[in-house]
Amino acid sequence: MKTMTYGEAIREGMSIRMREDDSVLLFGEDVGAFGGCFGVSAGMFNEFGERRVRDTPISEGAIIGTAVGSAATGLRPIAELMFIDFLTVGMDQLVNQAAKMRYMFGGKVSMPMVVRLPAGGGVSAAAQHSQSLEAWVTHVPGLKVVYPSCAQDALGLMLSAIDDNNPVMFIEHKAMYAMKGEVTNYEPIPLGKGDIKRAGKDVTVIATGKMVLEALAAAKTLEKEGIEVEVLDPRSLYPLDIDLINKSVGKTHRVVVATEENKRGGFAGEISAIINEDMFDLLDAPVVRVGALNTPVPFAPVLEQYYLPNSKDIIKAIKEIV
Amino acid sequence: MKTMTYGEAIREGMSIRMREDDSVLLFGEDVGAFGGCFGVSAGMFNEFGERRVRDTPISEGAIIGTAVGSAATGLRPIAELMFIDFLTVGMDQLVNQAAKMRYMFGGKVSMPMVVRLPAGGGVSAAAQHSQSLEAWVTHVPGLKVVYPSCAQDALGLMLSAIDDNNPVMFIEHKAMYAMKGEVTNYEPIPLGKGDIKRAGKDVTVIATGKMVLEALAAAKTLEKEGIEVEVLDPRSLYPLDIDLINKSVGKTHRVVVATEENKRGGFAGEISAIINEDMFDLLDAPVVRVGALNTPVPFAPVLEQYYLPNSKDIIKAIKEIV
Amino acid sequence: MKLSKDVMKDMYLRMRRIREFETKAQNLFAEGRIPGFVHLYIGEEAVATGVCENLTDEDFITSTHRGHGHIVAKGGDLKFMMAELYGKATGYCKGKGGSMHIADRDKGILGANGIVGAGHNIAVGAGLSAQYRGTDQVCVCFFGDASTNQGTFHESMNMAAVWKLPIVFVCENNNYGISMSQDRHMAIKDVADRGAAYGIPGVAVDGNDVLAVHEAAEEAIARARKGQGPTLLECKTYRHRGHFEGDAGAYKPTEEQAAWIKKDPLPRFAEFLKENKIFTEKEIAKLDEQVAEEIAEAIKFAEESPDPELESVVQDIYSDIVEEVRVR
Amino acid sequence: MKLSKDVMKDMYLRMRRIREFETKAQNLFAEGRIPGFVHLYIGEEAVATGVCENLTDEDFITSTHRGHGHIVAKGGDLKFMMAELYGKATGYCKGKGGSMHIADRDKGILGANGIVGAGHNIAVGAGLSAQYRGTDQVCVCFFGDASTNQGTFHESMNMAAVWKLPIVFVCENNNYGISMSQDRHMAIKDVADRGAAYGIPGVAVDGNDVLAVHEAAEEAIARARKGQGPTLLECKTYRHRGHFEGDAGAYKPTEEQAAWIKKDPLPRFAEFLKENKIFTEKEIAKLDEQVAEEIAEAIKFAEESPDPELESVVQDIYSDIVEEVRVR
Ligand SMILES: Cc1ncc(C[n+]2csc(CCOP(=O)(O)OP(=O)(O)O)c2C)c(N)n1
Ligand SMILES: Cc1ncc(C[n+]2csc(CCOP(=O)(O)OP(=O)(O)O)c2C)c(N)n1
Ligand SMILES: [Mg+2]
Ligand SMILES: [Mg+2]
Repeated sequence: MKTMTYGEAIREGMSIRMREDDSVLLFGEDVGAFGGCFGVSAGMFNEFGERRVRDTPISEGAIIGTAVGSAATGLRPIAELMFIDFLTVGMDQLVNQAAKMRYMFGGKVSMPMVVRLPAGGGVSAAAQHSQSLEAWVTHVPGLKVVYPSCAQDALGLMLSAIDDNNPVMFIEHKAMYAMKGEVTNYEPIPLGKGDIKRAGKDVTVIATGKMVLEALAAAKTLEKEGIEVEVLDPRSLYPLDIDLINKSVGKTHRVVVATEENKRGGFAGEISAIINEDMFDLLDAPVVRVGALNTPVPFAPVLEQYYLPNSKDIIKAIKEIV
Repeated sequence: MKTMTYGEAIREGMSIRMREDDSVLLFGEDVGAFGGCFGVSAGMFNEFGERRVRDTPISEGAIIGTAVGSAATGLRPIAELMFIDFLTVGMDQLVNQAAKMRYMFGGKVSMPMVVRLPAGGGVSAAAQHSQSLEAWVTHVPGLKVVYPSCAQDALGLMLSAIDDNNPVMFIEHKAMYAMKGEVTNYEPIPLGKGDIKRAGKDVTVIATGKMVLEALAAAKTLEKEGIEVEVLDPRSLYPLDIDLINKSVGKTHRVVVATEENKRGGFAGEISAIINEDMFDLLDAPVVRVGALNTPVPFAPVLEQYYLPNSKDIIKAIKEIV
Repeated sequence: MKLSKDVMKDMYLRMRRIREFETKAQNLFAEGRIPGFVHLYIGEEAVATGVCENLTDEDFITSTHRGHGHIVAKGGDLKFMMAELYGKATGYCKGKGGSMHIADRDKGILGANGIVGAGHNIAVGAGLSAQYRGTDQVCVCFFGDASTNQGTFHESMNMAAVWKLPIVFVCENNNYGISMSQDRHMAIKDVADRGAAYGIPGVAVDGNDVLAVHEAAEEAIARARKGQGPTLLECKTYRHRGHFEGDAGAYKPTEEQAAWIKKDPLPRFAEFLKENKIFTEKEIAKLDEQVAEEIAEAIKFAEESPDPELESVVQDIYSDIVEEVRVR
Repeated sequence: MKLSKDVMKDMYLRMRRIREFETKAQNLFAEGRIPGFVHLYIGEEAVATGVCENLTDEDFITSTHRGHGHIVAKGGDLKFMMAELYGKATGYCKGKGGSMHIADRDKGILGANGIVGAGHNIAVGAGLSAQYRGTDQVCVCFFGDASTNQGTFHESMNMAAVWKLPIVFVCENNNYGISMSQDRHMAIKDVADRGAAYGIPGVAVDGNDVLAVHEAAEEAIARARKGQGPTLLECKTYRHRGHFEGDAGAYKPTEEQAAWIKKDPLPRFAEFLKENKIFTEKEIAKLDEQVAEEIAEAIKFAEESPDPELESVVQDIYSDIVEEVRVR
């Protein structure tokens, strides 16, 4: 057992595979000697050299395109976008190329690539550096999407993401990089397997990323009031562990979905819709979503804290339905 | 009363405002003398000249950026992307600039711009020219989104879109351009007002774009079996006419949501989630979504027809819940 | 004359194949046998041919919406190509791709592409991959004049230059992006001049002269193989047809068209072969016949092939997940 | 010496204001009084000043993440700027934008911008608007060397050139994009050479010499006003600090730093003013004092201003829709 931060776990996952397999490489803006904007790749340049840990010009389209072209021709690239917000300038290579190439080409090309996407708010980075955009990528057939909420999952999911022969979006919450956690397991965590972070019988909170921590905090508070909250972290947004959700809903009959996205049109809506569609008879109450306000992310700390969903919102939502 | 095609109605809407207001202009790839890839702007170059109907180089980012910069400085631009699929190359200007500028700048700038987005499948244009991407834009605070399903709505919504002081995404279904419809009203249709395209008491089908036609076809078929289908076309996806949905659900207690998007992560999920959250007690059955398969859009006509949702799928969905 | 007779013959065959394939595709589209969008390469055959003659199956190309010519020139199978245009199960993409998405990984063909400018980026990846793996593979990136206004062009040229990647950027300057003539879409005459912005050579050649293209491409490809980095090669040419089938091309002035038809690369090369006594009129006619047969066979193959099975629609998205057939 | 004493004074004041504003911002950030990301303009003052001295309030600028200098030079209000850095209700953006999003529509400031390269595109729109409305307004687009590798740069330069828009593209070449030095992010020495790719003039000047910048900008702006189209103006300069506060800038060689500190534009211009007897040492000290007071006042204003009301968070998204305060 080892204690490491979320950021270190991501680095460790990349490094393990890079030691084993020369076809794995990392590139992005300032990921080299600088160590990445958030220090996630610190030290990797020294270990692997500039051939394999590669700084790029500021050209997100070409960064993702480089991943696409190299994945199609024998490498297993990991591309880092400095912020998920910059997907907006590299979206075409991701959506119209990476995601669709295997299909458009009749299954005859493989696309083993990982795109690292630091997301989320809480650091006063304002509207263009704080977004949660998982709903865009989960909507795109051909992409897989993961979002770890702790160091252990970050490590295991990174291993799986690199091993996968499809484009995997690896979402990282930037406010979690420094959070420590125990890592006991160095095996890949299969994509599509969710995890019960805390068992409970009264209500299921399905939460992703940093909202898992908020959900756990809410559970702790409500425990004192005798409400037993089950916290379910899907970990993979696609493929989604619908079986696990089904099992949990079958037990609690009440669901809150908590994500950091703008509530309108978020991935939380997809989860809610799936539950409604497939598990309607299991429900004793409406599925309630907890998300961020439907505004761009504001700068001022007081506003941003108000904007972001938190454990209090989750508690309020739970109390509405239990 | 006048009969015109969906495409002509869009043109008429643009032309009416361009005749009245010199600050309105249209630009995009081949929208000039060529008349646009689908002929929608045919004749406008002759009427308004190259100053106001302007061909651009192939630079979607700069096209939307030109709309942003000119809207912020006194014009009311209409930008055309040839296909909604090309949003992928112009996404930043839309999402990080157009949508957020008013907010980031404390409300001190106006952004009266329209982006025309030809969408949808059915013409064997394959994976990169057939997508339905409304879920991406409805998820973005700061954007408004409309999607007309007939000539009358296309005209009225275009007038409102141009009049609006916010960025409005004007989604057009490319397979509907040649469809004729009656136009009786030359007034703007307010954004946020849905329309009951057919009244019924047994089930509500909320449908958008071309799926409204499929819903109407389904309603006609089911009429013979004694099932009275209400077809609700929100017309604006944001702002969304939740009151109208509430009224209809309060009457029918059963809902099918039909959109042409990939089902996973589509805007239909948002509608389903809203209904679940706010109208749970009105529901007698799960909200069922009808969408396209979760695959890229295939080329071969047989595959594409199978991929696309249609009236039969709607009928099947309705029969599951009535 | 440094090119062998065999190479000459091979180039003539490739050009002829493209012309014949496209002419037939044109007719088949008009007859309604081919659905969707079809962008023909007629008039530009010398570019793909002159370039690809210098490549092996190990080398890569990225292509465009106007991809048939590149794919034929790079050795794509005519039967699988035609079947794909028809949307048949036997096509290169099992009917899922169509004209704009034909690819053949084994031949290094990284796909036609419906997104203008997307191939630029993909080429950087292929070039990096070749360099990283230490092979002498080269990637040729084909694209049109108007696509060089897309941001992807710029980012890719810059990245390839900085990393000295083994890429040849081949601009097929046919003077138009749909209806936009070059003088309306850029304020310079030679796309080749854009090379200077990245510190790489920019070369402009007569794109209707297959020998000139061959020579310039040979040099650029050799440079790339030697690790000296990318080249921007502009080939001035012309498309005889409209942008896609269905476009009458009213924006192309009649005199301009006539002037370019006179420079048609195919009769021009045939003339050259005859004048230099490399082939007789008769030998050429025989090659033409051979090609006509190949294409006829490809059409027969396509016509007789079955439509894809409906269930196949949900396959080939992921390597390991098959979507539900009917999710509604 | 063609510039009047008044202009000289004004330029000195603007440069001094930027330096003082930034130095104080640096300290306040270190003390934890300013949240978020802060990118300082220290060392580059001559660029914004030399350029903006030629502009009126009617003219537009687009800016970057490193925007304070541009905004001060264009006449932005120091109090509202500082209050915005603090995230206060009285800030330019009511606390919603912060350092990277300050704008002032009335002064033609179309916003700092957190997306590298986004301003390029917006400038095209402002330029088109000026031309379309038949005014003689000009838009100056400020951006860094590394941003010229973004596709937006290319698309915007091309479109502005084709349409002959009244835009001056001002590249602040400080030799770095975060930790990437120019020789690692592009394969050319002068960004100005990129102008040729669009058929427009590319001019490189000493960006630490405010008079040189002023002169080159004057010419480019005059060209733009006369309808002769855009210019690419490269100003070679250096940032004294790290990329953002918190970055120690270990990638900047010590000798390089020392050499540039010697060329610091502010003492250099002060020296010039004294040597040429335009101002005495004392007069300059007085100007410095005046500026120090202005900034102190701005800080006081910011400190004493209230935080934004929580309810304001849902305002200003749309012109006509206010979102629910708590949607959960
Ligand atoms: C991103 C994008 N924008 C626009 C289009 C529509 N489009 C297809 S081909 C074309 C013109 C391309 O011109 P050029 O690059 O010169 O190639 P050519 O057709 O002349 O071979 C356009 C605008 C597209 N497919 N993708
Ligand atoms: C699209 C995008 N990519 C990357 C970043 C992260 N980033 C912010 S500033 C910067 C470097 C910019 O360098 P340059 O353009 O030279 O400006 P400078 O900071 O030197 O003034 C980077 C990579 C960003 N904000 N936006
Ligand atoms: Mg062309
Ligand atoms: Mg710089």
